[in-house]
Amino acid sequence: MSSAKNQAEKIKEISGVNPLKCMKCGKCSASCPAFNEMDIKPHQFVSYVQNGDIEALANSKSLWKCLSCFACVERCPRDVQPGKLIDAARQLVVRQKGQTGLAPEEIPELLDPELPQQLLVSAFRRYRR
Amino acid sequence: MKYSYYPGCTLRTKAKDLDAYARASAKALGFELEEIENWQCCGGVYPLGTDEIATKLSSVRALNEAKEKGQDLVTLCSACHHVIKRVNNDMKNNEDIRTRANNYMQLEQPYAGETNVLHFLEVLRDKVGFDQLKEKVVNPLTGKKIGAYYGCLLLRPGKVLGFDNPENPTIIEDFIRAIGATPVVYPYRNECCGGYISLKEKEMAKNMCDKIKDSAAGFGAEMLITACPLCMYNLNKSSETELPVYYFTELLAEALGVKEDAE
Amino acid sequence: MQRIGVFVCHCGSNIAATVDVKKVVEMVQMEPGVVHAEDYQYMCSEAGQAKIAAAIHEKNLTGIVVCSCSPRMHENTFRTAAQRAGLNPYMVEIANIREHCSWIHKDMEEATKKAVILARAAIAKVNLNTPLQPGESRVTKRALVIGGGIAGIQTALDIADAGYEVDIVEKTPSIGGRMSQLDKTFPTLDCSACILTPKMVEAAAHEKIKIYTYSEVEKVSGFVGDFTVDIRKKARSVDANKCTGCGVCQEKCPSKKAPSEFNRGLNTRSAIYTPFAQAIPNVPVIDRDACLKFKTGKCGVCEKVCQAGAIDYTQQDEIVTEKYGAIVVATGFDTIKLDNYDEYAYNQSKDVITSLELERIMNAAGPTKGHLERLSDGKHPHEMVFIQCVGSRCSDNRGKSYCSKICCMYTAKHAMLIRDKYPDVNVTVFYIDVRTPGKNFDEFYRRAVEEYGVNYIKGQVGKVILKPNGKLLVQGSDLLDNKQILKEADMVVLATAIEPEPSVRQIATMLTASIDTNNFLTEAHPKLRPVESPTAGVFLSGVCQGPKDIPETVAQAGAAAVKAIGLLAKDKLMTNPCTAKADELMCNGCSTCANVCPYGAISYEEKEVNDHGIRETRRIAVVNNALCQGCGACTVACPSGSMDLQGFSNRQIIAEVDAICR
Amino acid sequence: MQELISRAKELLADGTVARVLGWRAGDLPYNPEPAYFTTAEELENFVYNGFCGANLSKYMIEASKLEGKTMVCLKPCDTYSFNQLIKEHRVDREKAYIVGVGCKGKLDIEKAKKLGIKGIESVSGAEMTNAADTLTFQTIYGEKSCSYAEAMLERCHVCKGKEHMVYDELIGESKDTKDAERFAEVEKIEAMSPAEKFAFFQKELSKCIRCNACRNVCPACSCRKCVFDSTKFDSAQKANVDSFEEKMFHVIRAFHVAGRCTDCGECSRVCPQGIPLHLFNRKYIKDINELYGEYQAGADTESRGPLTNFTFDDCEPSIVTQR
Amino acid sequence: MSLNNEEFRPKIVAFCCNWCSYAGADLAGSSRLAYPADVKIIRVPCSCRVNPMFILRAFEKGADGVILCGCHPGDCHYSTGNYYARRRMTLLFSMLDYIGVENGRTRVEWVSAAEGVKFSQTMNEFVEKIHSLGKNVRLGDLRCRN
Repeated sequence: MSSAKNQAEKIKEISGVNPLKCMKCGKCSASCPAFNEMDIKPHQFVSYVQNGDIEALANSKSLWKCLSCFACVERCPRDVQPGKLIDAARQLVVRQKGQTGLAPEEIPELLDPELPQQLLVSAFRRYRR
Repeated sequence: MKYSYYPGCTLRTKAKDLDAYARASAKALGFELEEIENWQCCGGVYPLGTDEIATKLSSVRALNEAKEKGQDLVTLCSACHHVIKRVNNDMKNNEDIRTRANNYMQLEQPYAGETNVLHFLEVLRDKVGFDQLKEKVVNPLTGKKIGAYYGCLLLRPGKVLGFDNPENPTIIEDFIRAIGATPVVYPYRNECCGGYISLKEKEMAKNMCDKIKDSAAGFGAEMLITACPLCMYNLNKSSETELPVYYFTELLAEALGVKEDAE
Repeated sequence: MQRIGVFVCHCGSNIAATVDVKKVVEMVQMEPGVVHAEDYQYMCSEAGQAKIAAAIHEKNLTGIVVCSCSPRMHENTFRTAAQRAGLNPYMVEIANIREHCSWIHKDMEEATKKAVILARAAIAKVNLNTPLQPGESRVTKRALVIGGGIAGIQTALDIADAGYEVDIVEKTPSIGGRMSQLDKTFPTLDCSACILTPKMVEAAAHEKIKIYTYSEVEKVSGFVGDFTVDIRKKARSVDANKCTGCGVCQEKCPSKKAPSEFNRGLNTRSAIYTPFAQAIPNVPVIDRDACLKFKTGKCGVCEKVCQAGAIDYTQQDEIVTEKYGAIVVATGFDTIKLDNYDEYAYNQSKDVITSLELERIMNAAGPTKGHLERLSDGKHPHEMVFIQCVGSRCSDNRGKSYCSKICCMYTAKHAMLIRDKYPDVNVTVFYIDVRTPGKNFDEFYRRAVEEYGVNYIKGQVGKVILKPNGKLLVQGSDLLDNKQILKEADMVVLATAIEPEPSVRQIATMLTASIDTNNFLTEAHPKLRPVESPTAGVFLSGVCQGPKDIPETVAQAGAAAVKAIGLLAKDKLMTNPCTAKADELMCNGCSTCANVCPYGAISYEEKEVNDHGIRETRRIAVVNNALCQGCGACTVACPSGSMDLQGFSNRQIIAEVDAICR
Repeated sequence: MQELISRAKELLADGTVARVLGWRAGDLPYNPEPAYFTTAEELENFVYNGFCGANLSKYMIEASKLEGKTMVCLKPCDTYSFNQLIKEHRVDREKAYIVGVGCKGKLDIEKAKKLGIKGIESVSGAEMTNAADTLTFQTIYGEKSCSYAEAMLERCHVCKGKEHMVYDELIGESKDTKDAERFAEVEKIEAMSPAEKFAFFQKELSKCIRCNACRNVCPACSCRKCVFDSTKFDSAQKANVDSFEEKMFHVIRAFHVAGRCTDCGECSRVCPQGIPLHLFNRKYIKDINELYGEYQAGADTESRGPLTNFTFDDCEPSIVTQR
Repeated sequence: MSLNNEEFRPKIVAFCCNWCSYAGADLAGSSRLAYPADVKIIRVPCSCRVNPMFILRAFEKGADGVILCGCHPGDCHYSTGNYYARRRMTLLFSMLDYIGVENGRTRVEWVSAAEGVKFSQTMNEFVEKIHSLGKNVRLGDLRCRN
């Protein structure tokens, strides 16, 4: 099995999502509030995993734009839940050492005094291992 | 009536108000929030990966403590609520996660999702009852037009959280009515505020919050209320639209006439 | 000892590709009783049947095992073949080595082994088979059609034209069904009422057809050829014999606030009402929940104004009991409730409507007199958005997993009609796939695009957002352009999934007709017996069996009628000889069996028996073969094992168990 | 006892009954046996005491076929069996003159023997008139004694009550002797691990010699021909080929009487190997009570038995794995 | 895949009612929904035709698992048959559990004529369960294996 295929399998395993259930209706992309910021769109995530094109996915900006708002999860008529795939791809990246969407040195300049703990905690969970 | 209570990190720091008003209101309504001991941060976001256990354990600890006390577990922050309810759901329905978490925790009695997780709003709706609440109101906020801002975490995924209709919720509107004010229904009330993305993507968060506030104001809201410190932060910080945002507990305390007690 | 012949079918490659049929033939020859075994390409073919007949004659066979497809498919074929060759048909058993073996296994060795075991079980059973003789039962020459929509009307007309009595039971006050609510029909755009009302009139006038409207089936007993049905005629509060249908009562009725069912609740009707102008019968009913007379005791206006003296507030529900030989279910459909789809804002905005509601709006007799207008403010819309697949093709438990089949076509119809009548209205359709199989269907859809300029966008809608100015913002995908679209609209029309009329579940239970997880009635065979229910004597017409458009419904209605006629044309039916039978020497007369018999087929007789020299009078169970349907409940309830089921006897089943576990 | 005998004589004399079904003394002081009496002389041998455990209702199946009425002596628990037989049309109520006899618990000589009382020559304290709580045995080793309750049959410790369900007249006082939980033994087994359960029943049932005493005595096992003797199930009585058959026999026997068994305990009483066969029946009774509502077979003659009845929302068989 | 003699291949008897479950099995077949060949189906008119004797007989003769499939409650072709079957099997299974037979070896499942997928899934699950329980030692123990 090629490593891309392995990674695709890993994504399916982490997410618990079966991309074959997708009927390509686009409701996820129609629901996504971050759609315009994404280079790979939510409905395309499914195809990328199906096709095993994990490299492109891992390098996609979209990983760091997804808000985990679960709108796509809620509305997906086929229970594919693209949000879970995106998160799994993000996991795949952050679990590799040194790969992260947020470097510690970036943080101080992002902080502001009113910023709630919750924001930092969440961002850390999302961006880093 | 006593409930186990999980405040969460932000309610200890930036969102002390949310917590203080809730406690004061609870007292006025005749129930008690008993903070569980040694709670740990829930992590802020629910770990979607089915293979992750470590990140779910803090929730399991809190859940198990409530179980041992035989109490329902009440949360206030939307994020904590989301995380803990979903972990609880996993412990109930996902055999793999349950086994692995229990193996790790080595509890006397394995935990299998027995605890009932309630958001403070659910306590008001399902335990106290909005009719009862209405009777206890001493300062009805008559004439105030308030938009409920739900955000995402309280509602979705609807099948797991079972909090309210995820696309057309009514719980906060009913709450607003109970405290004597007028709810303003607007379509963006369950759209995302940007969440943690505001740390790095200010512009994105701004766009989203503008949409929310513009929509609410357009339908005549004079203020918004929320249950989430992060939503509060984003709505206040990221948008330029003038529309005050309050924690729902603040208005509750005010209506019950216990706002001073909390301060 | 039986002389058994085993016939192994290749079924082309369906069996032979996975099961080594030669090996099966070789193995079964070692089984006790087997004196002949052969294989053939297609056992069910004439040549195959001839081989069976030849072997019966040549080898003097007393029993037959055919290893082939499911007995539900060809058991009858082979039984008939055996009978023609002089063998009792009940000496034939089938080993199902296709559906239960070759089609589900890949490994040849494994499948072959299993096929041999299944054959052995059948052989073991045949060894214990005894010739059975079917009895006879009579056929009541009258049919019942449940549902008075186009399916029920067509079925009734066809049966009646063949000369048989038919009763239609319709639960609403008029026949006509969903079709009467439609404005135009695809792909010819003829007016629905114009083609339906003549049929309604014809049915009402037909001397062989009796119509029970405002009535429901309450109880069904009996079996094929001899059903007994209780029909509840709900109290109309109007004497149908006196009423002249002048309509004055409806005009004068002071209570006009009840939502009109016919107009999908978009406007109101009076408490005394006929659902629509062409209603048949043209006799109003009083909605007792809305009527002031019934609610407060005061009023009585209708009684005063009725010249014919037809109003009768004291009328009671009436139960009519009738006998029928055949029953056709034609209960139709409804659109699903949209409570699970609030992202489309159906419950939040009056300007978001279902397609069926649009039919009413477009109809001259509808709530807007046929003018296209927003229900919120009565304004003429300029931008209309249609959303396809709302609740259809959803496997997430919110909606229906199936395709509702008719929506692509009616949406094209709506789009076309609107563009034709109101060229100033822009029409956008969000679709996932456009499905138009059918004669002139795709051409119809293309006309909508090419001639009428309807804007089709491939992509589902995520949310319909209300704007403070009363407009709607449709947030959808354009998958071909890889864009998220925000489309402002004045009205949004949802192509809402259809589901079987919910009351069909009760009806199916009464008829013991099987029903699938979506509440569609199951057909006896999905391809070969599509209009018959697996329950003998029960036939299926229209959408109760699966989504269909009007031409398909009418075709199926005719087919169901033919099947019913075929049954009614018989004077006698052969009954299933696989009935229960008590061994009188073993029977305790304890009544346990009678307690569990669903058909009341068991009675008791004081009978003199000779039990190994002891003569005494005993209470003995006696099975009425005409009533017994052969379920076998009594056989297990019987503590002594006296009660046994012919064709599925204890020893036969045990022989099968032994053969499988060997 | 004397009252019973004189009443029996009266009934015979005035022609009310043609015969009397009761007990007569056996060859040992503690084994009276069921017997018919047709004359006053024969009735001199009639006995009724604490050892008259036998349930006479089953004899009424045959007695119902005889000419004239039979006076039958039924203890309170026997009347449940009689009712059940009426329900199943196996006995004719019109052919029976039921004398409900008093009962203060019946005795199990094996229990006395287990207490070390052997070589018994005579017993006192078992008479119905004797109010004593003590049984005194004259044995070849001298006088021995034990309390009445100590020597009582298992079934009497879970007595269903002192009321007769059906009778024409009552003679003698009855006592409710219940001092144990009816389902305690069943619960004990239910609490065992599968391996322990298996070992328990394996050990008990391996004692079975297929003498059919349990079947012969059981008032519910009254089939004209037992399935285990018929060819209908290919299970005709033959020498025990394997130990599976015992288990099958007892499980199926219990299943066949499930919902009909009154829990009279005769099966255990007569088992020469001392197998606690009532544990099978009582398990079914316990399940029926828990899953389908309390049901006592023989409490009436009309109600539907639990296995010829159902409700739409009965539990699914998977409940077995969930309990 | 070739058959390995070492491999445990359970013997499984499935009683299926003619109207729903047998048709469901047919549908599983025509939909090519695979399940292990260890399952052998016996057709009965109704789930209420299945005598506990048949089930014990199967175990006696070496079956490792017995499953009974019928119409869903309420949908019985004979109206009430499966209700009786449900009570009978509940009591029988409880008894088998009581005498120490692993309760996973018996199962009842309601499968309609339209539920080919469920039929196949059920059989896959059941075979897997029997695999996890292994050879029917306990009931096997009851048999004489001189």
